[in-house]
Amino acid sequence: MTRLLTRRLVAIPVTLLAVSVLVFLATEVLPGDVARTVLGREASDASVADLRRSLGLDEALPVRYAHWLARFVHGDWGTSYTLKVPVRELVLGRLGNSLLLAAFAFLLLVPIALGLGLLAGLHHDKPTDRVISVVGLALGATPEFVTGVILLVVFAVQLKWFPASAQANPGAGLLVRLDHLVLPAVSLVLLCTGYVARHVRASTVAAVESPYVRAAELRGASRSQVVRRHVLRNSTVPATSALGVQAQFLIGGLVAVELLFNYPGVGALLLQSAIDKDLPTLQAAAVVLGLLYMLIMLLVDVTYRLLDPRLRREVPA
Amino acid sequence: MTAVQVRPVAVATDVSLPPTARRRRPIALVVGGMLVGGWVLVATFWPYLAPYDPQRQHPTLRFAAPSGAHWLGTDQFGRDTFSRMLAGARPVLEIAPLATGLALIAGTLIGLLAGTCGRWVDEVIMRVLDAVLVFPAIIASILFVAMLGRSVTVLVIVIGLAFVPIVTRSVRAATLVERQKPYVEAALLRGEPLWSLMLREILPNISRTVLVEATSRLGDAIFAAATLSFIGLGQQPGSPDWGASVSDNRAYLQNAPWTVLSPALAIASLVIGVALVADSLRARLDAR
Amino acid sequence: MADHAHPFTPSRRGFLAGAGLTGLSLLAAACSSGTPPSSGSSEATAPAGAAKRGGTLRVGTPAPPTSLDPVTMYDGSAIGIVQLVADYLIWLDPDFTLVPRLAQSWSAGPGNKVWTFVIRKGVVFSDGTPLDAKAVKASFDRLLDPKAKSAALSAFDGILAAGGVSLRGEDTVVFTLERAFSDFPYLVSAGNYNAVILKSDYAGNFAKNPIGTGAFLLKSYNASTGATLVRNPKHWETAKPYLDGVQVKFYADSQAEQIALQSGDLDALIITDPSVILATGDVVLDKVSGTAMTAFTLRVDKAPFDKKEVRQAIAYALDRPGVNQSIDNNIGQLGNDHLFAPLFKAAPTGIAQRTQDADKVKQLLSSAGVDKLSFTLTFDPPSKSYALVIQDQLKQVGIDVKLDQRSSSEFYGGDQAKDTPWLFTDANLVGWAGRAVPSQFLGPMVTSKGVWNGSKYANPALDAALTAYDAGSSEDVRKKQAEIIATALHEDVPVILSIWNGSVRAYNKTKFTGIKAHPSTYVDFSSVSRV
Amino acid sequence: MTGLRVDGLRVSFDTRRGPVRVVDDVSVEVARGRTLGVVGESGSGKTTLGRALARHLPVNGRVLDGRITVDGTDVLALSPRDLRTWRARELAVVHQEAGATLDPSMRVGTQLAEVLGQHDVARDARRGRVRELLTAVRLPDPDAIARRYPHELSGGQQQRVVIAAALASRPSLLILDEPTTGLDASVEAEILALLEDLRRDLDATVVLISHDLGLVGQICDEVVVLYAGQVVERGTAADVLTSPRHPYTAALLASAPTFGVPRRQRRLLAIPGAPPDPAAPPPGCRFAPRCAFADDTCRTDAPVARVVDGRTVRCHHAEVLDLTATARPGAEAPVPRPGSLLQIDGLTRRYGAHAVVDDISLDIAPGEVFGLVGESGSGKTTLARAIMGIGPRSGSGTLRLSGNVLAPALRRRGGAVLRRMQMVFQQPDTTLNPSHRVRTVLARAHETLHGTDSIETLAGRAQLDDALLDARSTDLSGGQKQRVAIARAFAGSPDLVVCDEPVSALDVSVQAGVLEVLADERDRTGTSYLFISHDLAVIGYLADRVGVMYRGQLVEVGATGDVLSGPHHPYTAALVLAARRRDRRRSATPPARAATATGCRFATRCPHHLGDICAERPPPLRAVTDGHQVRCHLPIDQLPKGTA
Repeated sequence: MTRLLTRRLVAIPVTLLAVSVLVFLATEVLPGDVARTVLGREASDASVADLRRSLGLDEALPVRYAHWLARFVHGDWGTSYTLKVPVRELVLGRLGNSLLLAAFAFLLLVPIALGLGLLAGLHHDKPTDRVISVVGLALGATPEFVTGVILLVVFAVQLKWFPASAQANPGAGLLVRLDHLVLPAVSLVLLCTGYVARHVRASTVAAVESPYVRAAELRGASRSQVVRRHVLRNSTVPATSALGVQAQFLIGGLVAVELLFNYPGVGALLLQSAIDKDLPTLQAAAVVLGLLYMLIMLLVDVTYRLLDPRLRREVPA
Repeated sequence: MTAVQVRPVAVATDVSLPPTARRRRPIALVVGGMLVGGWVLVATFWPYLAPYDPQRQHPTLRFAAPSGAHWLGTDQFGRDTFSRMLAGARPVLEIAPLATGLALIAGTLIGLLAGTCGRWVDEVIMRVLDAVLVFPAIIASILFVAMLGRSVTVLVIVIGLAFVPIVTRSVRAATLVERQKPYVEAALLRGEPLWSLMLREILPNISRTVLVEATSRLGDAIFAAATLSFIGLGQQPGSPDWGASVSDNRAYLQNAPWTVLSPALAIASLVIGVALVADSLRARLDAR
Repeated sequence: MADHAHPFTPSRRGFLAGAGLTGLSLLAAACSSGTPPSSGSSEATAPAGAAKRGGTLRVGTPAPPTSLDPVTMYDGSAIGIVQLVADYLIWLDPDFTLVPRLAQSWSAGPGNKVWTFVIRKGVVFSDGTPLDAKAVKASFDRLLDPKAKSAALSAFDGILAAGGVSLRGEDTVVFTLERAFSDFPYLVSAGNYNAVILKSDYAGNFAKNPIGTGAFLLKSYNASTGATLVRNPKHWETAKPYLDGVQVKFYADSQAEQIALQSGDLDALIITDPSVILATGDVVLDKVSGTAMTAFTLRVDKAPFDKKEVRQAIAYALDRPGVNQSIDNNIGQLGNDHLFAPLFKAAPTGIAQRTQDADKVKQLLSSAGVDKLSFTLTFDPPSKSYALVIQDQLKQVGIDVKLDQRSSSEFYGGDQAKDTPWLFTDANLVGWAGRAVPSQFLGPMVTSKGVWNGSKYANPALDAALTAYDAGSSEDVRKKQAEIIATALHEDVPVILSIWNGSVRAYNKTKFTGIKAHPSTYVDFSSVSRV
Repeated sequence: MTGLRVDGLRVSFDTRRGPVRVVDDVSVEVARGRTLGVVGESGSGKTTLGRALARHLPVNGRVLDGRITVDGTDVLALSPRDLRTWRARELAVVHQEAGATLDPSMRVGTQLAEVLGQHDVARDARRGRVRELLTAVRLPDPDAIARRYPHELSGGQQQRVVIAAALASRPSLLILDEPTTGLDASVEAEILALLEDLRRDLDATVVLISHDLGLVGQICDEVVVLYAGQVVERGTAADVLTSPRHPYTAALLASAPTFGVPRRQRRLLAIPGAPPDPAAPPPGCRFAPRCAFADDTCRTDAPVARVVDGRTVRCHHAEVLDLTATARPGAEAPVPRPGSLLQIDGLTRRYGAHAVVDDISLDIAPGEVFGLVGESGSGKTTLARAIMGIGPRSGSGTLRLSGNVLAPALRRRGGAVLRRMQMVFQQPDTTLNPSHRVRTVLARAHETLHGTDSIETLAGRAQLDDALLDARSTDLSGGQKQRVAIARAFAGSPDLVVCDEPVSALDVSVQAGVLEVLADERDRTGTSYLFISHDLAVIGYLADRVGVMYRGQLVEVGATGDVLSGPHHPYTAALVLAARRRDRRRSATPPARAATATGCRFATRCPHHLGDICAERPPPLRAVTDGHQVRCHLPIDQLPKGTA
């Protein structure tokens, strides 16, 4: 177990370094000029050139990257070229918003997906299973902004049960903020449930038809005893990897929902800073997102190994 | 790729169900097939089906409600929503298969290589894949849009590349299983060249995985194409692309909801159709 | 009066009678209940009598792409927020009349070359320091200093140079110009949006220490979410503002703003895109004609637009009322391919209004020896709707237009002397905010040495006429020069002007009143009050 | 009437090709306390019979008709609730894959406690009862075992836990479905001894299902031989094994190699053809197509089960047939040529720090069959793969082929060297490419190894008729697949073929066929074999010389006859004892000794332990005769000898 941990922990900084280099090169190739974006089209070329010099944009690429990396590692993430605010607060603030939405959606997702998956698995090939599978499949395939739009039409504009924008006024209490997040979270849950439920259903069916369950039946155990003692645990453990994949999507893939519900998340920030070529913000967002993405991947693997005794200790092959 | 995280709708390496003797009733396949078939027909013959020219603007007829003349009303430029919905089928059904094809070919080859060679080749490929998975897809999309301009090719490349890591992972997993088997080792001991091991020995036996990946990624590709145009990285403006239509018209949710609901429901129906077909195919393959 | 606040609290938790509504039936209801927008609702007049004090106005606007810095700001959101906090010497009313603010009075010396301004007494900055001539001089010296990199530098280009501002006593400032410029007061007014008056020691970070003489104080500013403003107790117009404060919320795009307006999340917008925001339910649009426009520029120095007939053909191909209908919700005024908006006093009226004429287009194209005209139109997202209209209208007369949308930073990026797309592509659409005086368009855009001359049009007669127009003091002299310039532009068509955009501001009529549109989308909420 | 009674049982499965009758009119009777052996090859329906007895058929299986009564209870008529109590009280089943019947996510002790719970044993008494059960099945340190998870136990230990579970329910009917298949011979011996004791103190009716006729003969009182779903012969174990009355039973006996009888003495006789397709059984006697004595009556009308000479036989000519003459005379094997084809010295291969193959040196002469025997984990497969240049590369030692050094890694060996060494693998189902036809498999080998003979000749040599060449490799039977694999190996006429357990996954009747092909090829081309197996009878049948491996070391090398008869290494003695299975004395379980790093590796289990010398000092390699060396501290004369 520890060997796996160390190997993966070492891989994270290496990959992040690769990502930051890739982002640096990409922004070099991207069109548009951040100095022009800052000063607007009516500023003279001379002032634009002057600003570019002051931002250090005309230094050689490797030099700029080295400067950025040195400062970044020491916690100085620099100030955003365009918004002139410290990048750290900006990115971490936006990330906080995304995490809140993702966590809220995840908390709704886990019980619903596990419940439906188990239900479908235990009634293998009966009507309940078919309905759950098909509905889960359909919702899982529909883009979140499509379901989002429909939710908006019905619940925000027509019934006015929930606010249309996911962004509460600053300083609002957690409950008010969550109330603003209901619609985006629901559209995310509808999207992710199918995928997780399918995994849980498959492992439930495998458990029900496994030799150890048949042996338990042969020993005279009743169906409910078998389900409670053997099926439950063996079917929910494999769901962790499916939940992990969805968690990664919830963090990084929210751009469409953020745009639709006007929510200042990290996805929208990434899109805007890439378009504006605001390098410090873009670098910070890409690295932070990458780090979070890989940590979740690792967390999923570790929990999977801890929960499943067979993988708990690295049994030599 | 995070942000737009291109989301795997179904993981190919589902725990394959024990082959139950009873066959699944084919409703899902029939319904799915009709949906997909319907849209493919629309995509090919929309010029003859569409009552109006989807680009033709009628300034005096803006936001007309659904009526006899315009079954699904008109949008902000007075263009007929129903014709635009029909015309919108073609770009999606051009991009998704091409992107899936690109992802499949690249993913399968890389997956085979990683699985067959093993050792440092496998390690390097997997590390590169991790980096690609972590690299934000948005930056890649803007990069390609900037370099190649807004077009179908850009979307095909961006979506295709975004799926390569996912396809590679499942192909590599299937290859590793075959690689241990004696028939591959026998070929190795005979001195068969690497490409022959990959293409002649292992590839035919992982075709099930590749086929399942194909159907799952097709659904994802449509999903991703719609999302990319929704956030403004899609094709040139004016294209009747569904994702772009939803994005442009979502302001008129209240007073002209037909302009946004028709493309949205079109996307949903096509993607659901593909998902149903993929699911029944996968079940059939498991049963064999 | 009893506070019978309009019970407009959305019945969020109340279940509808007969709550058996399934999602689908709601969808059906949504489809049929949309009412087509009324084309122009009546002007909301401010209620007579004492306005109600108090209340916080919730305002939506796109997040400014840059920081909040009066000196270098150029986008509508940043300008709007700064105008709530700081003030100008002279304000511009919606019909462009000059309204004295921090300047009590002003007068021009002989030949319109020396201008003296008397500063209003008793005005105090929000941190208590009194306003004096020194602060005014410092504000303008700051704009004229190249290191400040202000956009205002190009507005004063050739008219007022660094060092041209001097003090005379405690409360008088004198501007000595490089050349005669009869419209100079406009250049120090709100018409030149960077020209707000700040303290002499202003060091550049407005978001951190926002000290101004405006109606509100900037309490907090977050680049991602919005800004919170409260009443300025030390405002020199003691009676105003009526509001307790303004809550600014940033929106990703106008579609999100429209949804927020309809669902009651917002009370008003700073910038309103007429092609997206519609007047429905409680949302009304206050309209005013303006001088904002989108210049459809054609490069005259290379094919296919080097021939005048080809340019005229395109001008005749456009259905201008149709353009007005599709992208300006019918509130704009028809343009006649010259830069004198109807709102400008000096606008000539003698030139026949150009209308769509398919035969003339064919005849012009054949005389230019062009049988099938096709070209690429480059633009950035704000001009997307106009590009689509042009493409469709030109297609009706057989002209094929290929659209090439670029991101704004790409469209305006690059070197302005060599390759920036907005000045060097064959055909492009460039949106311009409303200007107070025609010279602000004519000088930079169509004079041979114009700094933003995308069409590369060079006509010495026009250059001379403009100089004369600027220097001219009597109305008939300026009218004659304007006539020459307009006829030349109308004939040569380097820049096609189909409509002059009306300016619109959307607000929710049930909660606040006194919200006015402004030709340059400027913001003055000091006279806004609760209904 | 106590015990088990089955009358006219018919079971069929719904498959895509319609209902298939897998068990067809089986009638059997066993008194309580006696053991019934059910013998049959794969596809004979023996497992289905076992599941039918427990009324636990798979979801698509149905009992058409027949009755099953256990101690008077008609099992098939029980209501679901009564069925559950009957299973809890009266039934116990031990499957082949014991480990799989234990819940992977629960500790072993908790699972046993759950079974006890089924029998209303008070919660606090369960922990003590669990310890008793684990001791009863002779598991050392029961408390430690109870805390472990199933995957942390060895195959043998898992099997014992499942038996403990069976013990706990004190059943009246105990069904054992291939309980020891896949276990090493020595572990199998211990499990069988344990089952023997279990049977006595439970006084239950036991049904043992197996493919191994020898095992059934040794353990069971009565035997039933199943073929294609029908009982072809039923009687006491002694009668059926010594004087079979049905041709199929005789053929089974003739095809199984007996310990110590080399090919020179008696050549095995394979049963031609393959079992019939259960969906379309042939008319008349189902064994007719493969029976040497079949005549027209056999092929037209189905025989009825008749009592002949104290046995029930389903054969028209049971009384008349003389089945003893089926054994074939021996065949003289060519003498290995002098010199060394393959020379291995000081070969070591490691997985991480663990040396799986530890300093092995041996020589294989041209034309010689060198047998390599050892239990699972002894490193014999790693040695084989090391010779071929695949598998782990960390380790030392040199390989020489006809004198010149062989590169340890396959990649660095030239094409010519590859052609001279080929390999045959254990699992028939994965040894051929499932998506290729037989012809393509042979053609590819022919092309890459620059073979000279035509595809047809290659196939013919492996007793494959031409019609099979165009069949898909997946449609072949196990035996046919192995024969194609052999033909493939010989495509480039190699000098050495490494066979890694080539026949251990095959039914006995098919095994003989494959061994014959290997022997014929050796006789024709003079190719040398490195023949790896865990089955001493097979090794004894074919090998000229044999090496015995224990935990990575060669503990004994010598001519096959000398090694098997003795004097031989104590470990070889234990293997021989297990292989002969006749010795009923329970081998005294040696005191558990801690393994030491330096001393003899067999010290922990060796009955002839000499104290510190064995524990501390590594045993020298001593010569019993010039060709026969033993790595043991015991003086030569005290080395154990094989019993007569």
